[in-house]
Amino acid sequence: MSRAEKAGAVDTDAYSDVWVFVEVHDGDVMTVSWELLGEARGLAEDLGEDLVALVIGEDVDDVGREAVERGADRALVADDPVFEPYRADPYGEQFRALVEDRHPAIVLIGGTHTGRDFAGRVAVPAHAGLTADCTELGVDDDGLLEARRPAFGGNVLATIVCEDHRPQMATIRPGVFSAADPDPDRDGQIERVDPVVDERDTVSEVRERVVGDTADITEADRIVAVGAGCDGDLGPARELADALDAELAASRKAVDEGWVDGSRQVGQTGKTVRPELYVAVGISGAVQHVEGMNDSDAVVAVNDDPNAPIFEHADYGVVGDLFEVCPALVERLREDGLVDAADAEPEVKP
Amino acid sequence: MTADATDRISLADRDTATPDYDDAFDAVVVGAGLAGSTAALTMAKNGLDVLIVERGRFPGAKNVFGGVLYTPTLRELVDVESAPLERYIAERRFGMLTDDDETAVSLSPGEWHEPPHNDSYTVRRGAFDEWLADRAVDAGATLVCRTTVTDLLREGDRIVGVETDRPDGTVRAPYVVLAEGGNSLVSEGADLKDRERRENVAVGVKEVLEFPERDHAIEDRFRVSGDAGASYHYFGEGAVGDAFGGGFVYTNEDTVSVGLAYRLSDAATSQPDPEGTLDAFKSHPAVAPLLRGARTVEYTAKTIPEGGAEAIPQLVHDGAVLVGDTAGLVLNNGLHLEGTNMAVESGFHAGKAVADAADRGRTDADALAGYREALESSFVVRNLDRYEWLIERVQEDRQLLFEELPRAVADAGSEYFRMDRAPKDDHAETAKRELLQAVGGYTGAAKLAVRYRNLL
Amino acid sequence: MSVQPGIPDVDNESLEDRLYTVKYEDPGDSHLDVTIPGICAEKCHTDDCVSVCPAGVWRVGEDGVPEIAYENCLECGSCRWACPHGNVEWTYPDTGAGVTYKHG
Amino acid sequence: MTDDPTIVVGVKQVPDDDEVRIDPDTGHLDRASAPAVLNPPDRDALEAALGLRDAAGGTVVAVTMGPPTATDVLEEAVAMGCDDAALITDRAFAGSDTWPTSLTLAAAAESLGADVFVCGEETTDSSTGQVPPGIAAHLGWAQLTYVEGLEPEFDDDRLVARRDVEGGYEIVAADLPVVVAVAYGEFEPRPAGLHRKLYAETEFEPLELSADEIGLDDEEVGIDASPTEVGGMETVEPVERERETVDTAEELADALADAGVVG
Repeated sequence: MSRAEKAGAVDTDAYSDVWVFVEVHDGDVMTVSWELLGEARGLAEDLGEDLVALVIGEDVDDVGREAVERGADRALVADDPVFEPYRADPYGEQFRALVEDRHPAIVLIGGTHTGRDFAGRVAVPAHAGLTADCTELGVDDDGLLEARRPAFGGNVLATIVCEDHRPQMATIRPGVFSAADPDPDRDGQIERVDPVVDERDTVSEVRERVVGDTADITEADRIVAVGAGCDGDLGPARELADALDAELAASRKAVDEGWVDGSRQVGQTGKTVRPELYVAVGISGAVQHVEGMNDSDAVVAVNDDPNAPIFEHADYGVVGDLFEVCPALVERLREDGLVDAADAEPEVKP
Repeated sequence: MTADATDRISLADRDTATPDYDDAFDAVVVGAGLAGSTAALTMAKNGLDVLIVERGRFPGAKNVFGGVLYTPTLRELVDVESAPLERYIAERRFGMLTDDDETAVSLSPGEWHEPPHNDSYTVRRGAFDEWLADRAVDAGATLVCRTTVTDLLREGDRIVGVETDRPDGTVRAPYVVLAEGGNSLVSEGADLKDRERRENVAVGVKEVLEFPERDHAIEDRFRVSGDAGASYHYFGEGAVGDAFGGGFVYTNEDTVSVGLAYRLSDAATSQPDPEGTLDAFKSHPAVAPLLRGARTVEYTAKTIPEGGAEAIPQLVHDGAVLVGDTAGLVLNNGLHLEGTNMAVESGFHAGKAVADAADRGRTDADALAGYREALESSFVVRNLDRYEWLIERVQEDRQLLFEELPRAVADAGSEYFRMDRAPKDDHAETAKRELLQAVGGYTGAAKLAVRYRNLL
Repeated sequence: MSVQPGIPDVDNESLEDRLYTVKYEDPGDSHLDVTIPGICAEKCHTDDCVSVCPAGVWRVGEDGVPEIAYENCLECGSCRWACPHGNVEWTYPDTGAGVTYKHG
Repeated sequence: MTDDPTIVVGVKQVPDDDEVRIDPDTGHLDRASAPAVLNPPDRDALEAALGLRDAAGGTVVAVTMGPPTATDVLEEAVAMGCDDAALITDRAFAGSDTWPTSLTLAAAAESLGADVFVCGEETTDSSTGQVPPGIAAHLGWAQLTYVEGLEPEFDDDRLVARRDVEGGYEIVAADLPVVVAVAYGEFEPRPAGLHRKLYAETEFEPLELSADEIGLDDEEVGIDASPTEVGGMETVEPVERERETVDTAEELADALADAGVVG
């Protein structure tokens, strides 16, 4: 790979169109990709340019079609066994070839583990500007992408711009935007592009992939999130989640400890959620966590430490032991008929 | 991006293997508190290679004290004025508290406003101990932190090094200075001293308070200005209930240290728990006005060896010496509460003795005996001896001294100054009767005067 | 004459708030223990470890054996001396863990 | 066949999280006040690298990009067991965003003859997680991110990792040379040995490398090679909350019912 040209600046006029990377594993599309298409539809209109869905995978033609139904003007589809399951180097090569050939102005990628793994890799060869974990996107008067992300900690939003490098890239946290419903009447061109890599060039091999619970907490109306305070015992939080017909979520500490899967993590390095009711159980309320749940309508906090910062971000706070408060709450909710009876089928199986 | 082979940087010729530090140091000092750093500084100044092993993240991280540092010896070893000091003590005040009265005596000698300010300063241990340890490092000592000494290495009964809680964690050295503070697990574990009886140990609890909404709260409430500060001591029932101990309030630069210390034997039996006792003391009518509107910055606790002269362990062993609180060198006779000057003095003498022994290439206890002799002729042991009798006697008379006398003095005081239409003779007579009753008449008073004649 | 009481009330903070003011690094497991639980259960009726501790670390369990909230420990060592049966195993938290005082 | 692999570990000096205070009037994190420490996720990276050496031999070298004061983190890395360490320091690096940063670390890895480059998945002060894939891209190497466990197969020039992915995990075998980003909290960092810590803190001198010495020109690094810039900062008003505390679960249930949130 040749040394990048000196400062990597390009003639920005030669770049146009807004691309969204559609992340698909084994035919399942990550909802964040549809959320980005929903948001990018507006950006493309502001710029007067096309919205293009970039689909890389195996047997993904129908994904291309759905991308169009969900707002894309065109879909570029690279369909080959080498792309399933996801690996950084083949995807990186394919993306580099397409960028060199098609010169996209903006590329938006969902901030999942795969998305981050991919974005960091592909931004380099194109000497692109990449901003991570964005929570707001905009376009300024001269058509520059404004990628806004929370500056670590505190309540400050930094606007990052990329003036003379292309493409302008950003990873966006899942759950920040909302997906457009598919509209079957929309039509657009599905263009098959040839893969530029094959298995011989790859430098890694996925020997095993075990993916079970892919619950999507970003869509849930009610969430019970559990943190370090449960000390590994998810019982009370699960019972409360069942009673409230809520999704189980977790703080980073609970995920790091291995009690709950990473896909249920709320916060800066996890997901952003916007439920009607968010119950934080045994969560201290670190800034990085609050960032991911602060858009909830009603927030309840249960913690035995009156000093826990979470109480400042809660509408209703109970200072007490979660092993007592949660069961008591479940019982009271059932008594007052505020939730279904006890025998409701618990759907929560993390 | 390919750097061709010629640019390859070779590390082969760099020697970064771990050296063996066994016997690379003349002495290992256990603990970077006041005694430890002073001993290390003294030995380093005498050309010895010294290793200080500190268990805290930095020197002072694990150290707590009442609040006043006495620096007569330190002044001869380092430039005290450039140390991080909070305030010098310009007023010493002694308050005798019943449950709701106070009778106090205050001293504010003008000379205390001039350097060396009677060598009395309030300091933050987190800052001061780190500064002092740096002086020892400047003089050539080596400091390693976050490392806890867990045992001593022995050959026969000679001590030849220490063991720590780290992998590959033993290091040999001809001399070990045990400066581990009052909670002396290593010295006890190595049978260099017995575990103190709980009657000889005090539990101390303390808060550092700030006044968020009031600037100049300290200057206004303690009537000090500039760098001047105050040291208030309290004893009697209103301070620590019926325990044997006392309370204190010291002024730091913009915070106040408030706390108390009393015997563990009392804490275990009669007294409410230390935190409850602190709350009661802070709410005493004479103390509360000093602390209103304050917010807690730090809550700490400590144990203080108060066995006095008879509880001093064997100071010198083959290859090892005990200094500071580890050697029980704390004087507390109610009026004087001194440990810092004793710690520094003992560190100084121990350092010198090790240096002398090293010159003669000997590590046996006799070669180090100079340390004990120097300490016995210094103020350290002489002060402890002087007040040895007092501590026993005060223990025996504690009912009188801590409950009856403070009450009698307070009642006598309010009687003597009562404003009513009765003549002064009656008031004086009643006041005198209050006092005499408490001390058992003139004969009782005479006996007391003889019993405590050595106090003055 | 103001209505203010002559003696201001000092609002002492709870033990929890007080312990919250001290920087703490969890060593992972307890540095405190009892040597022989049986002694606490059968022999000890005074619970001196509980009454002397300034930080509420020692709480007597139903079975008479103390529960030790080691994360509250201020490393003063009172329990070690106070226990009439010498039944307290006291070690320092290793490699610098435990409390770190700024004022001290 | 890689028998004596060179494992380079990227570490960084960051402000200490617990000591960072919120500046009361601006609401920003007042980073200047906090002391500088080793980026906590880097301890997992050091443990992963030292674990590889325990299993398959080789040399472990720590590198950091920063000013001379960053030597402290190299001392901590050497104390933990690294064989050597290099400080990549040059005024030209000032203002680098993730693009030139990953280029610089890639150049350092190449110059030191690395077979494996290990680092933490992110740093606590910028937490973008983009640098490790960037390094792999600059070098054209394989990459393994969000790694929870490593298994060397150096006889076949391969490194096998267990990766944390949404909803589960993957076992991925990557050809050497490879960049590894380890997940935070998945490794048990070993305590430094006493003699090694003494050596690291009192005698060890890191190798100092300038941009030129690792084969980079000044224009390739620093602010003028950084595609992104901070356009502006704005304070976001915190979401207003009731902050009502209730004593019992029963009261909570009633409050939620009254607010129509349940029932």
